[in-house]
Amino acid sequence: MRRRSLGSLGAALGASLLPEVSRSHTPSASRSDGERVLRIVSPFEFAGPDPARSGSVFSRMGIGEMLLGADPEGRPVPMLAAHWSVSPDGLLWRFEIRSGVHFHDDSPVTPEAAASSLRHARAAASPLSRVPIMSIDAEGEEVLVRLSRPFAPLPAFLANYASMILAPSAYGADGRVRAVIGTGPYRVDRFAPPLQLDVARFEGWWGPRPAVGRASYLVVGQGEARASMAESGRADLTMALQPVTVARLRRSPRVELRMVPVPRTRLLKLNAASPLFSDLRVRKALSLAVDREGIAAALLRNPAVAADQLFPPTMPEWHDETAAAGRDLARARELLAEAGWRPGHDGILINGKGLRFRTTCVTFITWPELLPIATALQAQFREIGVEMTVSIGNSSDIPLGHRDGTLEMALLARNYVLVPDPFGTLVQDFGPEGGDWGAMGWSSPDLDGLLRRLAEGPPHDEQRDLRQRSARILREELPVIPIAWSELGIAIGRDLANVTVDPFETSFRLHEITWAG
Amino acid sequence: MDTLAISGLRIEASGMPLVRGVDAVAGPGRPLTLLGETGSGKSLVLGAATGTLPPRLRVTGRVLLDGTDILAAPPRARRGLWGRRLAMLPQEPWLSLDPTMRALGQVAEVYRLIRGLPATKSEEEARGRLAELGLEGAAGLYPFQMSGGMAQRLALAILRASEAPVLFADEPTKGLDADRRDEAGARLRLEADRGRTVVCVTHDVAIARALRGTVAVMLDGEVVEQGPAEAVLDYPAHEYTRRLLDAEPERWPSLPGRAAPRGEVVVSGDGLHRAFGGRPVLRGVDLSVRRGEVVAITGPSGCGKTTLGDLLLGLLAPDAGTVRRLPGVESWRFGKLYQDPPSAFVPHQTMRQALEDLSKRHGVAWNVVAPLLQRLRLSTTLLDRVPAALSGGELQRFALVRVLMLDPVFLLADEPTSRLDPLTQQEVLLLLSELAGERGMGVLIVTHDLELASKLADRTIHLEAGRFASSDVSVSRGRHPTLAEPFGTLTRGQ
Amino acid sequence: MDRHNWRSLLRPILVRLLQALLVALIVGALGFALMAALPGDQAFRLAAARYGPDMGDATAAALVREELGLDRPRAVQFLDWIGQLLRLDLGHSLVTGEPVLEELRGQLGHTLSLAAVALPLSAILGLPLGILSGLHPSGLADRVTLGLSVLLRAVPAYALGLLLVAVFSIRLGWLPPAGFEGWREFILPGLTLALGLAALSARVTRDSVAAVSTAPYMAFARWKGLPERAAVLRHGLRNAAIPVVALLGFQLIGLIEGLIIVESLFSWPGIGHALVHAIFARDVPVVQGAALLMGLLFVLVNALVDLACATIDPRRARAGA
Amino acid sequence: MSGSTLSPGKRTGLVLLAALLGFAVLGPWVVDADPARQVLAHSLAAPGAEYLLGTDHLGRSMLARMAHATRLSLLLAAVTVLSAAVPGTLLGVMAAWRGGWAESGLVLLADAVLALPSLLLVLLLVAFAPGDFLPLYLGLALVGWVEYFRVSRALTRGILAKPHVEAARLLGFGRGYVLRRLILPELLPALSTLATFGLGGAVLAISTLSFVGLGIRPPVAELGSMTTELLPHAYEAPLTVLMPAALVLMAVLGCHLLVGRGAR
Repeated sequence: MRRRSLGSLGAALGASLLPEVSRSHTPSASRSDGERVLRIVSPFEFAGPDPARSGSVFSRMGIGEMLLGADPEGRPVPMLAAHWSVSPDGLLWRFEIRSGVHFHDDSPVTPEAAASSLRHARAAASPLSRVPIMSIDAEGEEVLVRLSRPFAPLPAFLANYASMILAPSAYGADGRVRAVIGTGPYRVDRFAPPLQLDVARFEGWWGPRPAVGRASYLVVGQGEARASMAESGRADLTMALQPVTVARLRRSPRVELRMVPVPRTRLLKLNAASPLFSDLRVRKALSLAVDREGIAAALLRNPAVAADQLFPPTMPEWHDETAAAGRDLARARELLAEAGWRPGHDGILINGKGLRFRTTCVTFITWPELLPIATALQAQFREIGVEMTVSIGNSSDIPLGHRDGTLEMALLARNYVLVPDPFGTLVQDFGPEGGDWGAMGWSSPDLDGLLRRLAEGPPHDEQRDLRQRSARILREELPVIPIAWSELGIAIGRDLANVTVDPFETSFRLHEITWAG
Repeated sequence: MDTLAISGLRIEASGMPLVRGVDAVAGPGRPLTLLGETGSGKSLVLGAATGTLPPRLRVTGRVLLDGTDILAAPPRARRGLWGRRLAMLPQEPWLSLDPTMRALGQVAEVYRLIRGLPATKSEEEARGRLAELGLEGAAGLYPFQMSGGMAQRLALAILRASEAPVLFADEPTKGLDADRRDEAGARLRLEADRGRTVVCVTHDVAIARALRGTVAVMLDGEVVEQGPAEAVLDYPAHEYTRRLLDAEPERWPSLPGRAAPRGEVVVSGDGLHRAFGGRPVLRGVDLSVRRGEVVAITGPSGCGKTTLGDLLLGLLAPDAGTVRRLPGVESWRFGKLYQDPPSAFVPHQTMRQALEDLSKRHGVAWNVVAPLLQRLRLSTTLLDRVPAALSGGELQRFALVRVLMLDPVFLLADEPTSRLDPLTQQEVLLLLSELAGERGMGVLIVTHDLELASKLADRTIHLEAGRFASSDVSVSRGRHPTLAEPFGTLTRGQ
Repeated sequence: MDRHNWRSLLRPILVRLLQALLVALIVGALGFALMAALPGDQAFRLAAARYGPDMGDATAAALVREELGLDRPRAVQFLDWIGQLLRLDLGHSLVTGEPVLEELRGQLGHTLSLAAVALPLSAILGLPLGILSGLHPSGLADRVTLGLSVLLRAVPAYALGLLLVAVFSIRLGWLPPAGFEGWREFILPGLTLALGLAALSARVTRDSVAAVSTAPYMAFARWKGLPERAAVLRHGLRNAAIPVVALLGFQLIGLIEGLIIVESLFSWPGIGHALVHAIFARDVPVVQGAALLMGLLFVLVNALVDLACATIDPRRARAGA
Repeated sequence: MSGSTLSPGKRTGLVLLAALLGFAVLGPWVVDADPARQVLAHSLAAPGAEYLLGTDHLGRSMLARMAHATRLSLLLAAVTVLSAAVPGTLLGVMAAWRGGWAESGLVLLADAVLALPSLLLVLLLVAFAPGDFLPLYLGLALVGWVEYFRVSRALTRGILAKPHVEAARLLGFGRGYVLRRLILPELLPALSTLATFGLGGAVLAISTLSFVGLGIRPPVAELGSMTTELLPHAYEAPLTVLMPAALVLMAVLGCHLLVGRGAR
């Protein structure tokens, strides 16, 4: 063993001195087998083969599939499970596995294999681990999921990428995932984390044969470089275009641009337990002080993404139609005065106890727009006498600060459809104890009641009403202050046809795409 | 017929004449020596003759090589003569040899590239040349592995390979130990005897003597005296030539009878041993120096003379044996003079700063300094110069001033004049000897030059391989020449 | 004599070995400092790096903490690492779970292949210009080269890279601005690295050539009667090469520094890119492994440069004796 | 060397640096505008009557920001250079003087620091307090001292081997005198060359760090962070990126020209 590791260091050094001449394909050319490669460029890196970590990429590239999918409204649709049912008490779910489905290693998809994958997912840091599951078993042609209490949104959690079903051979003896052996229309051809992934059509897929035979996923971090890849025709599908590059790409004859609203909301997380933010009037004042239109127009290049509430109009069930109040500094100052905050000699607010309104806002650079937004907020809050320092950190500083109570304010972007039903995120973020990425020091028994009822799986009309009422509570109580919604900017090469965009970002839908002409 | 004839040579730099009306000739077996001190213009004449002067200098007159005026020739044509008609033995040959090429290759390439011989033949010839000069064992050595004398012989071997009839030599003794100087002169003479036309530029009378042929003595850009070596060197007509010749140690008049040294012993060493890196340098040496006594140590390079001096000063610790110094005397009253005067001074410090710092450090009043400067004939205007703006002689005298300020009891002079022109050397050494008597300090002078040692010292100690070889007592007699003569005017800043 | 020769050969090797050991120790200590002193919680950082911001919450952090045993005393973790290192095992990446050695192997290959493009490119760009300016100091070529190299050294590497992308990918559309598969992809990152290095090597070459061409041994070579060409080829080049080769060792520092920036800029999956990510993620084994490998690589190349210098310059070879 | 003997290159360098220094010292006072004031509606305005040099993406006056940024960048660079040069030089002199184990140890340490990517060291230090000045220049100093150490050690060794040092000791001067009058003055030219290069290098290094995402926290204006902050807008408003980049270039170019003949 020891000798082996010694040798392997030598081998590693030796091998790397002679850089591997890989089975490389030049980006514009087709491969030796004549099959044209569809080139996808995206900013999102991926790590190892574990779906809990990198599953989003495997799912988007059509490598792995889950038991269920979601329709554009977020409702569950069959995928590897052809049918499903739930017992009247809501505690036992049965998923019937589609017959005749094979993994990429040609082994059949059995209920036991699916159950095993789900058990792995449950043990990992995945949305499924937050579901009150007692056991996952295989029985006949079905996977049985037993819950400790009713949990109606379970199908949405099973549609999350971390709940991907992989072949038994994908797992090593230690339970780690060794390879991505899924069931999707494409299988892994070349796995080169963190930046490149090539896939080839899986001829044994259960659906109709896809038109595109090969595709590659290339990570390009720089927004400008991504845009120029699209513009110069070096990418067929370019994801997550930055707002500043969109205008330029619109003029390009090579690509068609699509802006798809996605339920990722940039928001300010506040510590409502701190003496600064415990007063609702203060939170309202801060919200009134934000120039959302200005930020949306200047930094995000679309005034329509100014967010007066958490969910955009594209999610009508969660969107509150009542008109929003715009920026109103006078009203904000009034509210602050009512809450006991008066400007001091330097313009910074002071309250009766001599406390100055100084706070620190934590943000991070994973999303490039957050820092300019924070800088804009800093200046806007300064106008009502709030001094805010911007601290640029790592995204993990936010959950950490939440847990140890040191966090005062954070600017972040939250994806509300990590599982296709926003309920899954809301219940994590705005529960009685708050949530790492949601409320802090704030809870609402009313909202708790609404969410509990939603978990029980009420009839649809009631569901809609519960959702509306939840949205209204969040809008009025402002445990977090929404700033702007998001759009997914995609550049599509003109020689692609039948490209559709999944607002939940679970799939690029490669299997539907055809070459034009 | 003369191979090389210089006539009416004049060199100007922006209207200022540097060399005026030089005429000289040389031919096979009739070498020409241009003898002069630093700044006399002798090197400029050499530059003109070889066509290597910088273009900003204006050259007029004629330099005929085999009847052709090479001053008038275009640079390309002049360059074509190199290695074919003209050869140059450079100053300090160890700097002029390719440091990255073995000796044999440097000789062989002349045969191979200039004379077009095949490779094996070239090597064979090259080995022959090396053997002629006693370098048969050095074919595989790199220049940095050779001594100065070997390097010079290698350079000569290369020049012999080219067989150019005219050989120039620029200060062939510069940087060589004294015991190698005579060898250098003899070798040049040998070249002349082999039928070459040798032109040598030097300040060393001994070379001129060894080379014979014609000697032209230069002073301030002019030839003040010219003629056959025997005539000029034995019956000098010009005052300057005489002084130059008198400055040779063997021609020095004996020193004034100093009172026999009766003072106490200021420093002594008993059974001194010292090794460097496992190699013993001193192996049991005893020595003592009394007040007012001048002791000389001589011996070949590497015999341990310098090490002995450093041991006595406490700059090194002996491996065995003891050094005793006069008790109750502060360490700084044991002084040292260095071989290379500029390096013994802080480069960016003026003399005034250096002396002021010293007077402050030891509380020596400045009015002690002024008479010292006068005694050593140093003008106060020199005080505001940095070392680079002073001549070697001036610096060595300043070095004496700063030692004397501290009322020394002992002075170690480590080859104090080997880098000085002859007249300056004489001046400095005579001063040193006088001061030893006046001040009652013991002087230990380290030198290569036996003649100099016997003239200057009360006692001379010969070291050989770290041991005493012999010791003799000089008999002082006669009168010391008066030093009222303004020698200082003959040395100039460089 | 023989004994001395052995010593002179052994000494530089020993010094380099000692240096390598020290590098390893410092890397270890840095990794330890990273674990012990940096603000933030390693488990949270790792969770964020593994699962992304959306899933990287306290629950995930707790899982990570349990899985990796981050609760153990730091001294124990440090000693563990040293122990592993002694067995030449660099451990597993805390983010991907893959063996660090496996990960670095691929990355090092990418880095070295980029370096293999950049170094010759910088030589092609820098050396002729340097030689040309050195042969005619203060001439037109010298002044233009000086201006260019000062300008290039005044531009940060990332700005240079972006400028190249702007011109060659976006304006002209000739070269891809990202990717790492075909030969075209090598050009821009390679050029970005090479230009910075060439600016330096052109100056060093120039100074060296200028110094050598006025050296007494060049004058003597001409005096021997060697034609200028032969003098330069036989005596000039080798001597002028000595400082240039010695510089190569130092260039490597620049190369490695530049690699980190260039790899980040061009999304090049090399070791510099991995290092930056690992630092942000607090992936200590990868930071330690990458830094160790880069450090050892540096020591190795320096040793090779020493060897090359000794081959060219006999004085260096015998200096130890 | 008196001013009149400066070469044209050095003179240009001096003029560039003087202009930059003037802008840094007087600029913020003359411009008298708040570099943090935003008018989002005027985002990326072109240069004109209202904003002499236009605005950045948040509608802040470029002129005011550049004036403040120049001041901060030069100050930071100077502090960085000083905190690298002083310990580096002292250690170098000490190593050369003491010799033995102290010297070998320091040399090994310096070599090891050289062998590590300096960005790694800086990144680590900066990670302690992102956005603060202190770790930024401490980190750069931690890397930078090696250069001063190596140069001053090599030069000091040379100086100490010279007879004039021995002469001074024999004349009864102490270590303090030797250090003050013999060593430091001779190190000065080389050190000032290094420091001038270092000044340019520090400006570059700080701007590189902002590129990697470890700049200075908003709304502080610093030349490097301004460049990287505005980089995404290079196509819409190239001037906004080019202007601060040109100031960085001026600083580095000025230093290099002042020092003279390029590389060493």
